[in-house]
Amino acid sequence: MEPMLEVRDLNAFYGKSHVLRGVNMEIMPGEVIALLGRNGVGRSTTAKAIMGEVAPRGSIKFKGQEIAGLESYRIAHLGLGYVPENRDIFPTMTVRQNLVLGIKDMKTPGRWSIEQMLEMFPNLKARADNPAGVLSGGEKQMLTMCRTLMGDPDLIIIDEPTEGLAPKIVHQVGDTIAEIAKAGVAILLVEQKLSIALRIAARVYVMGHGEMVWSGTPDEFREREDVRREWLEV
Amino acid sequence: MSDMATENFANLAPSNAQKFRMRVLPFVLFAAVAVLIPLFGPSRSAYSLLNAIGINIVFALSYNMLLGRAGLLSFGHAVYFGLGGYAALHAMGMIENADGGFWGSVPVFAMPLVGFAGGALAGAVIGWPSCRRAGTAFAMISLGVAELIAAMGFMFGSIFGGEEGISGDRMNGPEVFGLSLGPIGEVYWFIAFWTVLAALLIFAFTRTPLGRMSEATRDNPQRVEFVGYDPTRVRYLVFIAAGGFAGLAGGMSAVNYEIFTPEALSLLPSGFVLIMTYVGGARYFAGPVLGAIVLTYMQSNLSDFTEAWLLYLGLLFITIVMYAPNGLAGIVAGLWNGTRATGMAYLKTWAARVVAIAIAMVGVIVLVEVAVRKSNGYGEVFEPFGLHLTPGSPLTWALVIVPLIVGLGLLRHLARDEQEAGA
Amino acid sequence: METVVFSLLNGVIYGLLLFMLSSGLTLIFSMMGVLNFAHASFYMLGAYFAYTISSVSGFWLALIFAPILVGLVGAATERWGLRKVHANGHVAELLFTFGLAYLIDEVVKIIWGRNSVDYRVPELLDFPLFTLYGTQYPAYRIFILFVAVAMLVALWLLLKRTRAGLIIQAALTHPEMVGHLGHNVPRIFMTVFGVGCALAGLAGVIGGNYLVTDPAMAISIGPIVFVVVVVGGLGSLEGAFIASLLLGLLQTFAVSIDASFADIFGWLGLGETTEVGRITIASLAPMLPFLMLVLILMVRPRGLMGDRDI
Amino acid sequence: DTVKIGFIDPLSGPFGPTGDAGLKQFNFAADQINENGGMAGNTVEILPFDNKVNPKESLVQLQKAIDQGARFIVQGNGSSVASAIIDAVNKHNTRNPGDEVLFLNYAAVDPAFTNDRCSFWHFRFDSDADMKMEALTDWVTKNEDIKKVYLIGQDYSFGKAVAAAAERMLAEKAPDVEIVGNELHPLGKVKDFTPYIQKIISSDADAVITGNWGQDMVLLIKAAISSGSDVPYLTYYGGSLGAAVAMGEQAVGSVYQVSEVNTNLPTTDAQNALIDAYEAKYPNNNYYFHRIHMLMDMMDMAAEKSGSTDPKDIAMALEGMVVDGPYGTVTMRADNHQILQPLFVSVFSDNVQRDVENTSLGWASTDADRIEAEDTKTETTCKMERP
Amino acid sequence: MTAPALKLTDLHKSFGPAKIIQGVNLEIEKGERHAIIGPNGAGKSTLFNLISGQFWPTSGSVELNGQDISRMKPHEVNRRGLSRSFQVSNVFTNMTVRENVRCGVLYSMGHGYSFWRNVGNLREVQEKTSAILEHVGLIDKANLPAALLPYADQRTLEIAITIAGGAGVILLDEPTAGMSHSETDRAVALIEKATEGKTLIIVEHDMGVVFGLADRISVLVYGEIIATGRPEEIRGDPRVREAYLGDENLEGVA
Ligand SMILES: Nc1ncnc2c1ncn2[C@@H]1O[C@H](COP(=O)(O)OP(=O)(O)OP(=O)(O)O)[C@@H](O)[C@H]1O
Ligand SMILES: Nc1ncnc2c1ncn2[C@@H]1O[C@H](COP(=O)(O)OP(=O)(O)OP(=O)(O)O)[C@@H](O)[C@H]1O
Ligand SMILES: CC(C)C[C@H](N)C(=O)O
Ligand SMILES: [Mg+2]
Ligand SMILES: [Mg+2]
Repeated sequence: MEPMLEVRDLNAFYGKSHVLRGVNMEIMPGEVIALLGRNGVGRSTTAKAIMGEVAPRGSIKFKGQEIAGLESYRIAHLGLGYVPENRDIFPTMTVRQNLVLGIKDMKTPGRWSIEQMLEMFPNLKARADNPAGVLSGGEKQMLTMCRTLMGDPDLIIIDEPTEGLAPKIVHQVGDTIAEIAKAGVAILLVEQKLSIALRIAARVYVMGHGEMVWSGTPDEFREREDVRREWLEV
Repeated sequence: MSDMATENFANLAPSNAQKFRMRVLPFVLFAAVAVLIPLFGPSRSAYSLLNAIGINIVFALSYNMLLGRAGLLSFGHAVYFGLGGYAALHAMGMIENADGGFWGSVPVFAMPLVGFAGGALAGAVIGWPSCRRAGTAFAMISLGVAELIAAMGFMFGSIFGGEEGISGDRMNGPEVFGLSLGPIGEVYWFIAFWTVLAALLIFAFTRTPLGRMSEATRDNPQRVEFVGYDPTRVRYLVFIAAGGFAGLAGGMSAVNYEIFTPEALSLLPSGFVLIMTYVGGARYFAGPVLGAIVLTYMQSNLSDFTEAWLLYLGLLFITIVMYAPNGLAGIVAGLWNGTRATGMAYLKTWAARVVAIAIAMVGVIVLVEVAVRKSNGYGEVFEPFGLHLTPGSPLTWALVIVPLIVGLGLLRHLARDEQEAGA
Repeated sequence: METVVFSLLNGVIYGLLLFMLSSGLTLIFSMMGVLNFAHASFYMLGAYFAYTISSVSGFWLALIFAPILVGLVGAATERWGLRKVHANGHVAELLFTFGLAYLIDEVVKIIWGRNSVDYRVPELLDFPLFTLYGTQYPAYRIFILFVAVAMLVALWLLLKRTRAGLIIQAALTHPEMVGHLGHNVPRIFMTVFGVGCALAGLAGVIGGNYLVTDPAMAISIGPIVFVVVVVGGLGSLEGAFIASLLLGLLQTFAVSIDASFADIFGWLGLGETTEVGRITIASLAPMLPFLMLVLILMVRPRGLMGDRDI
Repeated sequence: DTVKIGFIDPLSGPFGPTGDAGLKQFNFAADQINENGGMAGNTVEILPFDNKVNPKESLVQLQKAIDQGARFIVQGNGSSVASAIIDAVNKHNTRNPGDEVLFLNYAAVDPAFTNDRCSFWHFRFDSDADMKMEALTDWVTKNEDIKKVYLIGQDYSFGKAVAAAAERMLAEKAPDVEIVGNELHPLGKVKDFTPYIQKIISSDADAVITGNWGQDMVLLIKAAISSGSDVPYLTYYGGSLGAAVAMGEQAVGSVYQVSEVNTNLPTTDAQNALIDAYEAKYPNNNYYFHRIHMLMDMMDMAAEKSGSTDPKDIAMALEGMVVDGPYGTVTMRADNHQILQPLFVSVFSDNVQRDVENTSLGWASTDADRIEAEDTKTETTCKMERP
Repeated sequence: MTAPALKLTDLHKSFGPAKIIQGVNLEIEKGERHAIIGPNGAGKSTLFNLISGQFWPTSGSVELNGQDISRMKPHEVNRRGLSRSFQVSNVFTNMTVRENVRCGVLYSMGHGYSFWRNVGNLREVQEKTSAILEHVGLIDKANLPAALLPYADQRTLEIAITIAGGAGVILLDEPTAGMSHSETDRAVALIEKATEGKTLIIVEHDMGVVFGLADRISVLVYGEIIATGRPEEIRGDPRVREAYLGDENLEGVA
């Protein structure tokens, strides 16, 4: 089977500092991948480079089409969704308006409708007409994911969804992601918290110093104390 | 990567020699140049230009205390220049009419100090409400205040003199350094003295605790509060100082031109000082000096060569904003660092770029000059190097289009090369 | 009485003209965060384009095409200029438009000369509509009224009722996120800027012959437009509308009031003979807008109707 | 050799057209002198400098003009500017003996310049504001049905001088005439005069007196016409470029102007030829600044008379000079350097030989509207100090 | 008995209709290390803002060493000996590390707004700055522009600036947010060292840090403190588990 996303020799820079140094990875349709690594190894940058927020060098193929260098809205139109690190909800707009903005094209409705979405997440339904700025951290996280789903993506890149969340809410968010995966959407999950990553992912990539240093299934990963010690702990 | 950065900066702590080179030497050179100029026997018009440059250097440096250092974008800095100038002119009036007494013993040479007091006082009054806010709000308040004061200038005749303005005479009172201040050559010494002194003082200001905190306030006002400073107070004090130095420049101008009109308070000169400072490079201390020299020259001499000098000025400004946000000083510094780091190769691409820009400029200049002459309707024809360029002739259009295409094409090519080569 | 009626009428017309100008700026300011210093220059371009077009083919074609042309110039400005500086922040954008204002002024002087051009009210509208207290009221002013109101309604619908409005507003604070959701933000920005400029152009078409079409028209009205936008409140169309009318009325009434400070503050002992006493209310008119600007910024930085500080 | 004359006046902005018209007239006059063998054998060259009607800018330009070798400065637009130039020229001449500069003023008519502030280095070739106001107030006095007069002008020394003269002279000559309004507006900044016209209409004035010029004149008249204000407008500068177009048919018979010339006055053939030549060369302008020709001619004569083009010699020669001009005798007073020339009150009319601004309308006057040069003479407080 | 280092009395804060802080009472003794935990949006950062003068309370009072500071501006509070750090790094990015710390030192050494002295010549200021840099382990990077610091070092610098002024009461808002396990350990060691003898109040989501560092813990939920006590008490408190910790035990962190 063709991979849905295929990254080959991806490089990226911030000014003069070389952050990604030849990243390779692939994701199959419907697959859930976890991307692990220490702080600052370039996981978020990988996500940003794929999404066109950081200028990439190298090849990024999505559904067989080269997307490196495309504007981000074009990438989105091809079916790539992105939930960035900082969530970026539109705080002054209502929850519903936020969801409306997730729709790329009013004429061709996607798999999910706003109403369905709200059914799926009763927390959001209760606050549908509140400004999104007042939501709690966990709810904001749910809203961003729903908003991305409104665009009917085939692959979502989610960056650190549980960062800064209270332990209890971390759990909720994990469930949400699992739910989305069940609907057949492929997911690239950038995560620090192993318990969640290993629970949902089908495969794990470990990143170090701007490149991939290990990949395998969660079970294989649990065996590899050495990988864990070398690349995830200092 | 971070390790590399650390290495690069590890020996950043400036040595004493470096400190001398960076902080003392430029001033010594600056003063030396100022002293040497008269040896070349400048003409009267050269002196008028030099005097105007000196005034503008101080004015722009004072503006940069706000824009570059404190991060305050003001559209009304001429207010302090103007009020300082008016204060000085009124003082000159007192000196003229004094027989003995206090004013009888005040030399006109000291007028910049009166200007400083006037500008600082105005800064203290106006800064009080406006410094409570930074950013766009500050910019808008400064614009409103400038318009307000300029309008008032036309209302209070006894202070501002209405349309006529206020005139004075610099040849009164005691002489200092044996300067009668009559001939323009003597005024030059006066201007040079105050320019160098003010530049030194403004530089010294950047090294004081207040000067440092003003930069900190620009970068992060919130944090400043949590290390015990009141950002409003910091801004306010810097504002007063900047107003004072602007007033000092106004005092210099009062002695040089012996007249001030309410227009001097208005938006136009405020805009001009903004352009001078920005074009020169607000990030660098020497930027405004450079900007003042180049722009004053353009203003007084380029305007003799071409009526469209303001158009060129606008083009220059926009180009700087778009491609060289650190201004002329930034370009010079970049050239210096680039050459030191990568040697001749850098110099070569740089030279290539200059050539490309020059080629493109030919097209722009021909277009503008031919158009200006046509629009004047005096039937004048643009005749550079004996060419006869009328709006209708194909040669004109060739000279517009070909250089533009070649120049811009070359620039594009260079930009692409650079993108491919560099990181 | 008649003074009141006429000041009211004239003030409203002047206010509407200001509104036409500032609505475009409000649009640009609130959606892109760009304080477009060149906005009044686009107004001037509108007037000059209309002058040229109408001298060839009449006013009505100018009314349509001049704003479109100005809009295209604006869009091009955004595409090849503003977009480049965007990364350097709002101050850089502001300075860019500041320089642009200079440039447009000079180009206008070269193309159309340094002095005013004879751009006139169309003959069809050049008649006194009615006479009141012995004064004629030109029909063209009522025409201005209609155009301004039509513009207000159209803009309001555009802003409040469409998803495009939502996208633009979201793109202001989170442009990258909006891009990731599949919206072409640069094109939206370009359109907004173009439309904003076109609105200024429309104001120019209408104001150019009502007032004067000369190279100074931009700089003389530019600052007042800022006052309107700031006083009205950032991004608030209603605010801009109210502020425009307020300013229009204030300035017109001030001119028509025949009193000096001595008359008003006489009880404080201020005499006709002192300089301050001799200042008339009428002579205060030009500075009123700026007084208002400074006061508003100090007292209520978000303006009359705005929802955020500038 | 060339005699360089620095022309310092607005060439852009709201008063640009006025300055530009002056420059054209100077260039034309200079060409004429050069064709006739020059000024005492020297070619005359006009160096134009744009001052934007700003006194300080004017001084910068003055410095430039002097640096470029101009020893004669001409200026007219704005008494504010003239005041600064007089001052600066005086200072320059004391500081640079032997290198003097002479200021020839062709239109700045604040009476102070030939009274308290008179200077040896300044000559005025236009009748001052008082002299012209005498003519206008006479006209008001003659018209029995004018009982209320409205004064409107620009807020600077000249505008104030006009208002003061009008008040003083009306009080003296026609005590029954009431001044129902005395308004000063900012110089060159008003774009819409409708509110002012509104005030004029509601004041029930029977006539309006204004010293407005340039754009301020054009826009004032434009607003008056569109609001239907049809009382007589007594102006100093109704002939400002652009005003005629703004006035149109509706202003016929109700706008008046006091000046040293209108092109429909009976005059010599030579003068008519001159007017034709001028209007042929500049089809968009009219022969308006007759006094510029007088200025250049008198300067030429002074040069011939003294055989020198030194400013001081020319100044000496100009003092008391009497010339037989195409519209009557013209004298340069020696005691205050003020010209005495015949003045005319003309009315805007549709029955003229020479129209203005291609409108088929123009300025006309009758013999009764002529004031002889001698009659314009006023007392002076000048105490001339000669070098 | 001396006054507590910090005393909050019936503190309320509303933003418009939203009541964020609803009656917080808390006393913190001198030298105590106190942690505040609670779900997202509970109002922890808001509480810090109220204490440090960033916001003014709607009602209630804040006392620092017995003095009411609830209506003071941040800089006034700071001068009275209370200093805070930020949840999101908030340093002077254009300045070098040394200059950053120096900004923190200047005021406390009496050089307020002076403009007649060269900072370079202020001996004691330089010495104090170096001492602090040494203390937090940034001395090697002293001349590096702060923007170029790695993330963990930026957080360290954040703490360095906070302690530079020598304040007796230190507020740290999620100092280890975004740090990995080992970085967190180092940060905790640093915090312990740097706040020796001072009063420390810390907001954290990392339970390892909280339970390792704190003498006492308060749990803030919906703007109210539902429990205060020693770490063991809090860990066992069913209400805290319900509102904050959730069913899962302490999270394994990579
Ligand atoms: N905008 C930026 N400018 C300069 N350097 C940056 C920028 N963003 C990130 N970096 C640097 O690039 C490197 C990789 O950053 P990235 O955000 O991809 O890391 P990460 O693996 O996602 O870590 P984290 O756990 O902190 O999210 C880090 O060293 C970081 O300091
Ligand atoms: N200026 C403000 N205006 C309106 N609401 C605000 C404001 N500041 C904070 N809030 C609201 O107050 C609540 C508490 O915010 P706060 O930042 O104190 O939470 P927190 O406990 O620090 O959460 P976290 O753990 O996510 O940092 C949130 O719901 C937030 O939306
Ligand atoms: C050109 C003139 C209209 C100038 C005017 N008379 C003045 O004295 O100011
Ligand atoms: Mg990350
Ligand atoms: Mg918080």
